[in-house]
Amino acid sequence: MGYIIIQLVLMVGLAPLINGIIKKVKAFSQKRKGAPILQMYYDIGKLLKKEMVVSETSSWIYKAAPYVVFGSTAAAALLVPAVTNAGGLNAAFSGGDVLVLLYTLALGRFFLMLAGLDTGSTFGGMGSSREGMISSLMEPSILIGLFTLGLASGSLSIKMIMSESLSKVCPIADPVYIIIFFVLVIVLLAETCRIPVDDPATHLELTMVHEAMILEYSGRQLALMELAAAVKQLILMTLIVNIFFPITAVLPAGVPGVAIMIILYIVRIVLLAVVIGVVEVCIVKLRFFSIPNLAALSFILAIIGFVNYFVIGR
Amino acid sequence: MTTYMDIISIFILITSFALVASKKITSYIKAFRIQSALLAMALAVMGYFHFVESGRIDTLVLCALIIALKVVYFPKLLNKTYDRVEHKVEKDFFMNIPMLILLCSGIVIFVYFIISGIGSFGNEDVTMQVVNMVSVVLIGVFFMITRKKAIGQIVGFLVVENGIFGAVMFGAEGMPLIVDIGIFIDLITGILIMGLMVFKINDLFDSINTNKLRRLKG
Amino acid sequence: MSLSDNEFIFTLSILLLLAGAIAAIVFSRKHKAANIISNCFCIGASALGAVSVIRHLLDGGGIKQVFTFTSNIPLIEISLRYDNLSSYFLLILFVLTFAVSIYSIGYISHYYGKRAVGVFNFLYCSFILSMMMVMLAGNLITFFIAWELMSVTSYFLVVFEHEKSENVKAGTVYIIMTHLGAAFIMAALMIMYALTGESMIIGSNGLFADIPEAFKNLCFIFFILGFGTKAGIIPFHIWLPKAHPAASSNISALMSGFMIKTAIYGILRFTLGCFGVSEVWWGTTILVLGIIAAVLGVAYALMEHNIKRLLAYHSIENIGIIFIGLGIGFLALSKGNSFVAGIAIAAALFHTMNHALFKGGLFLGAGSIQYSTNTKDIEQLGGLIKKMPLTAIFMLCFSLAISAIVPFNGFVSEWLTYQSIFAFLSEGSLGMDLIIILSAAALAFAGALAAVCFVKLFGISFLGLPRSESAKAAKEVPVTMLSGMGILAALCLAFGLFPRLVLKVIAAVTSEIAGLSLLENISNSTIPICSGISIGNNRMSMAALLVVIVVLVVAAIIGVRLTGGKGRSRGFGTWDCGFVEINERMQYTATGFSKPIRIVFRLLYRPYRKLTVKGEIPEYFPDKMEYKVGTVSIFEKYIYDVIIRWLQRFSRRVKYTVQTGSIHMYLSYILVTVIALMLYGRLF
Amino acid sequence: MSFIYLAVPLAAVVLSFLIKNRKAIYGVVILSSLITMLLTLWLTYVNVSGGGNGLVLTMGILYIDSFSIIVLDIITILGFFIHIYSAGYIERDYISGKIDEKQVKLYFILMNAFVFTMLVSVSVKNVGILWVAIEATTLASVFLVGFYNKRESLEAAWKYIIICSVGIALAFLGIVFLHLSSTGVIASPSQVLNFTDLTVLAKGLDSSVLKFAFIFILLGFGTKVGLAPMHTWLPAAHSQAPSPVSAMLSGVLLNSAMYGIIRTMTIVNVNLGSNVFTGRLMIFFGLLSIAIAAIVILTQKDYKSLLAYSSIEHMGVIALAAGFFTPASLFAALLHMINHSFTKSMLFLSTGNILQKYHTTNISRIKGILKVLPVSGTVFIVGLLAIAGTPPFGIFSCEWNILTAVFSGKHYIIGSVTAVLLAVVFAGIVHCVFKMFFGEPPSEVESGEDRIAGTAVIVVLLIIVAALGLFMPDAAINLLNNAQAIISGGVC
Repeated sequence: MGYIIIQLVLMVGLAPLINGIIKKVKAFSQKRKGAPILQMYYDIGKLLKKEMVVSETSSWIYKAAPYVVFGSTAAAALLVPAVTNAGGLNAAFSGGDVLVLLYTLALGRFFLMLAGLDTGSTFGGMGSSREGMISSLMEPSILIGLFTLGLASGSLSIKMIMSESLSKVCPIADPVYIIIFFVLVIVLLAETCRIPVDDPATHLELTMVHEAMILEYSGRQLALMELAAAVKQLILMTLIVNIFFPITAVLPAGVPGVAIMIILYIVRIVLLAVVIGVVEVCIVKLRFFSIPNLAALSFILAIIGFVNYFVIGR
Repeated sequence: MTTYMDIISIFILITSFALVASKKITSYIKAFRIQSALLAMALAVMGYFHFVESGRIDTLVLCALIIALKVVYFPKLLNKTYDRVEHKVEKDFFMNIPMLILLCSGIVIFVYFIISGIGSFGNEDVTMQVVNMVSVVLIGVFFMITRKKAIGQIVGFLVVENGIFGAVMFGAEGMPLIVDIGIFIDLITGILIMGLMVFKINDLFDSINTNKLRRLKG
Repeated sequence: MSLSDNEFIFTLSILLLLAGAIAAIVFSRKHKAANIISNCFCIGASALGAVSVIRHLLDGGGIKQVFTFTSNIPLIEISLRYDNLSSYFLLILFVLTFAVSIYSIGYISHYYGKRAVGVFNFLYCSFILSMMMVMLAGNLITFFIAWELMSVTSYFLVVFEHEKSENVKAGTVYIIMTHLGAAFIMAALMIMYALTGESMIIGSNGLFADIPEAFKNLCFIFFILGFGTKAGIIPFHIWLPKAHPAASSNISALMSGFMIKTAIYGILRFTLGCFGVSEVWWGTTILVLGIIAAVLGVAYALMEHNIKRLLAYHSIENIGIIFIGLGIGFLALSKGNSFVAGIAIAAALFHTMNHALFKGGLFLGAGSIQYSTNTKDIEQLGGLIKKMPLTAIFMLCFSLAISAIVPFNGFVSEWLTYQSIFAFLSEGSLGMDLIIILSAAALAFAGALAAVCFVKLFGISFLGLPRSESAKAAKEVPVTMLSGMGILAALCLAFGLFPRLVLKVIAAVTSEIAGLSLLENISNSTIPICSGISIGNNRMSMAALLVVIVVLVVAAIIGVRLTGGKGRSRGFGTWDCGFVEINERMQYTATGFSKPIRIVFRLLYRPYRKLTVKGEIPEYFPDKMEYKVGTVSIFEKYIYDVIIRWLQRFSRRVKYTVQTGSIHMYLSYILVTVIALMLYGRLF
Repeated sequence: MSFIYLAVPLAAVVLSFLIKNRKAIYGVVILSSLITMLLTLWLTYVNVSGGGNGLVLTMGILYIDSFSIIVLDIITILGFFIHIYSAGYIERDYISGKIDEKQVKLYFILMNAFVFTMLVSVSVKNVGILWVAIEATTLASVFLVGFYNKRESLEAAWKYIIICSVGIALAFLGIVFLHLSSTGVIASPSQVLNFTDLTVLAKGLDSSVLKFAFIFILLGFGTKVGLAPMHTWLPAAHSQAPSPVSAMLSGVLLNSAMYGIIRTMTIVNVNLGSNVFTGRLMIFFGLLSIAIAAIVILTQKDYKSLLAYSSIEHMGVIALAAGFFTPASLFAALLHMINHSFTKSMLFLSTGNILQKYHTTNISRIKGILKVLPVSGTVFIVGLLAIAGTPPFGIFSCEWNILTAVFSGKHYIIGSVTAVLLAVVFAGIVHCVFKMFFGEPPSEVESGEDRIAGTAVIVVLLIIVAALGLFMPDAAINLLNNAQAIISGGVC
């Protein structure tokens, strides 16, 4: 039970920080001072108190969407254990595996896209249609990637996958793992609307996807939406760090061990965030219709990883 | 006796060639008349022998019928029809005469090849006659194909009948009389109906060129 | 003969359906009476039937004889009997019929005084009856008779609104395709009979299994061709998107919800039930066909803006998903892997049930939309959620279910399919891992695209501003129609939350047709009230997940209240960038919504755009401009049209070269035939 | 005395020649056809009750056994229905001024003469007389074909008489050969050309001549049956004749010609001791007819000639089934004869109703039949489904039997080809004809059924056809089995 609380707190509490770090990295690269790392916490706090402007066109879908999106994303967060010692793994919500994770996120996305269409604003429609295309293009590669990992660990449940890579000395050295790692990174960038797929920083209608869908939102609804997006991003990052860069070192049992574990987890996440920030700095945003090439790349990678698994993996 | 029959059957065959070779309607009606006459002659001889041997007169009756119908009546009817309906003279056949002759002789050779393959008719010596008669039948059909005018087709049909009748006469002795009578009844009605229809065709299409009857296709 | 007796109840339900058909004709003068009475008969019949088959399945099943009639014409023998497989499909049929008949009571009311309602209901009842007969067919000829009756009745239902010529065309395409398929089926049945002399297909005493391999393969090909046409797998699908929109919605619900499933039944019955799977390539074929159908079906659906045609294409997709399950099952069987086979076939059967529920529901929903706005074009709709809230909720449920989104039933069956694929891969013994993983990818892709497509369907037609007067004037549909949809929606959720209820039933089927034990493999004691499934270490419990989500949502609400206090909110128009106020013309259209995908897959869609400018000097003074965008169905353009054109040209040529009208030609035919035959007689 | 039924149509001919009053003629012909039907049905009853291979009645050259009885019943029963229908049909034509009093007379005279000739053709045992009778059917019906004296009908009639006469003439050549082949074994002149005796003596016949006899007879009678490529007269005649006559031609006449072929086939097969020789020919012509019909039907513009082609197709099926010459296939062939006759006559009669409403046989000019003629339209569409082999109608059940026989004979390719061709025929019929039934009828056509009798007739026929699919009186089955035994066993 304690672990579940920790998990929830970690996921929801840590999520805004990531954006802060990434923004900071970018600002640094541009010789700017940039917003404080905790800026997003301030924003959310502010938004929660602000008045909402609700479009008269919209229906209950629009009002329900933030809660459904947040709820489903948080539930998905419970599926991905952040603390990967024995207790943490067991405490992870056992009612689902990788597929449930994907389709729970899909529930959130479904409502997000509906909310985009609900206000009757052109931006919303545009955003949802683009989101739809990107997500559906990414779906096969993420699935094959996770399947391959599942095959390597003999089960599709995230817990088993993670413990499998715990049992390895250095999973990222395994060719299969390294390929799938790249797949998941591409998926991460695409799913969380980062450069090169989307630029969360702009509100230029030519580029925006996620921002377009939630354009009409304000106040607490916007806060929930933003938070949910951050949590989703954190989920994918957690998958990456815990599968490819597990803590294989032996730790003291009990509270101190867990504490160390949590700290190490945060450290790894922060490092990954920095990496993502660097990536975002180094590459430019793709033309929207060259995103399929990216998807194709990830798909091919995933297939190669899969084949690799069957050729050398066993 | 047999040789005599052979000779007559050959003559019948030759008349059918003449039929094919003749250009004008009147001339091939004439040819048909000669052919029927030859048939009647053969029958007369045969009937005479029958009468002498077994007192049967049915053959003679048939002979009389043939003379009455095929030698006298039908040619007359056809000529009358022709006078009534035909106003303009137009080319009546699809191929030129030599071609037709060649094809007909081809038919005769073919039939000979086929029939000679058949082992034996009850008695060997009718083969020749059967060959001739079958070729007469086929030539008749061929004649119908090559002539455009309705009358030509009637004549061709009559020639076919002649051939069949000849086949009966030469080959198949002792066909029951009732069958022959039936054949004749059919023949008469058939020819009458056809003659009637020639008039109708002439009325509706103002020509007896059956090649113009091409509305019902597909 | 008491109510405790299953056969008796069953016979009763058949009789009720007959009574419904007759009543429809009897009362055909009074439209309302005819409709209500015959539909009530259908409701009663389906309820009784459902009870009896459920009891049959839970009692452990076996074979029950319902009716036998032996004509003294040789080979003509009608035998109606049912075993577990039939009763499972019958269960689907009855559930669907129950809901649809309730719905029809209200729906058909828009025919009153306009059309021959009596005839319609007569056809409706006999259609259901014929589908029942297909399931009940005990021997070959009964199966074929029922099959043809089903096609014919559905044909007449498709062309029922025959003023529109496109409906008649659709019907023609439909019946021709399905009859050509039937010819193949007939040939296969003939071969089966000729080789064995056995005609019983339910409870056949295993004679069919001894058919030599070559003939089994031939029959399999014929069955795939024949049943594939009915199921609408690509490339035999062209009739489906034409016929479904032509039929009235309750009929399309039945056709798409159940009729195309009879093909699944047929494949299971004849290949698995009669032959048993021995060849590896059977499974592969089915799998590949499934992959193609799943992906292309949904891909075409995305481009459609006619609700019912869109749904029809989704039927193709879902048939593809079922085929994927079957294919995996067949492969596993041919490899002797009964564990995987059990899961895969169970997944296929489960998805059959689920698809019947949500696709039936979706068609009913489409019917309701048409009923209150009388249009099928979603570009004309919008904002219906305010006008018809309940319909909207039900449609949302169905959309989530068909997009395989938690916690609805669609997800469960797809999850099972994924699990079978995974389990099969982890056995990893065979060299076709790539096809199998591709099928997994296809499933994922199809699921995602389906989600997009239904966001489009629901978002464009129910959300935003109404795009036409009729959409503005829409009203909520009568309660019967609502309850019809409601039942199905509730079942979708229930089967999602408690899948083991269905799987218990399916276990009886799988154990019967292939001797596969299911429940042991998937049962899981740790997760409460048959909500969860666990295969190996992979667990899934929608009920638990739903609870978690609800808890979190509540938590979020509370948390927001605590931190932000009582939020103030102000209604205002959608942001219009400071220009004129937003109106319906500015909204994103369905065409626009699907444009990115249209562009990405332009190779498949062959999109075209046509701009026609009217006016006396169009290039300078255009009065009127028409801009048309669309896609081309490559199958129709490059396969069917070609074949049809060729056939017609051939036919005309033959007609006019044989039947020239020239009597001389005719006579020469005879002469030539004589000569040829004389040669034959001489030579042979 | 049991052959009295032959006299009744003759009497009808004479009476309708003598009687002046139109209505009276109707009464007479309907009554006479009724009597004929009852007489033959009584004969049938007698025949069935006489055990073994069924009773064989013979009187001079007149002869009846179970096989002929079947065709006989088809002729008389359909004759009855068609006469009832004709009365109304002709009366309507008369009222609408299409035809005059004289033609009405002529119509019924010829109709009864036609029936008479057909009755003769199936109730004699002398092949020569059979030939005479069949030739006579042509002569009797040619004016019925050309009844309306339009250009098309005249053309059709001319083609009909010329082609059929030539064909029949060839058949007679065949008969001559038959006689020649038997000259060795014939004992008494009464046995000459007498198929019962020939079947008994078959073993002694001269095979090589007999083969040619069969070839020519197949050709000749095949012309009358409408086997491709001798079928060419058939579409023209059927599309131009008045609908009842088309019904008579296609439903009844074709069978009596087929009867002749099958009779000869028995002799030949008994003589050769196998059905290879005849079977090849029959199957070839059968498949050819089915194929040509199937292909041509796909783009047919005239619904009556479409039905004619479907007759060609079904005759092909019968020839196919007879060609296989197994008990099952022969049984099925006979069954198919019956079913096809009833279904096809029903269809042609319903086209009569449609024709008199729309005054055209061109499919593209017809719309909304179901609205104009609810009853006959329904009968027609259901009948079309039946003729295309949709269960549960008669055609389906015997096609199923035939195909099963073919497949059980291990002729998988022929079977599959036939199945596909039948499906193509179905496609053609649906594609071409069904659009007539739907849509809005043209304004000038006033809707509503008239001629209650005619409509009643087709409804009754439809009921019969539907019933024949699943039920058949034991007597009939018994009869069919006897006929099948006679054909295959030969000894009677």
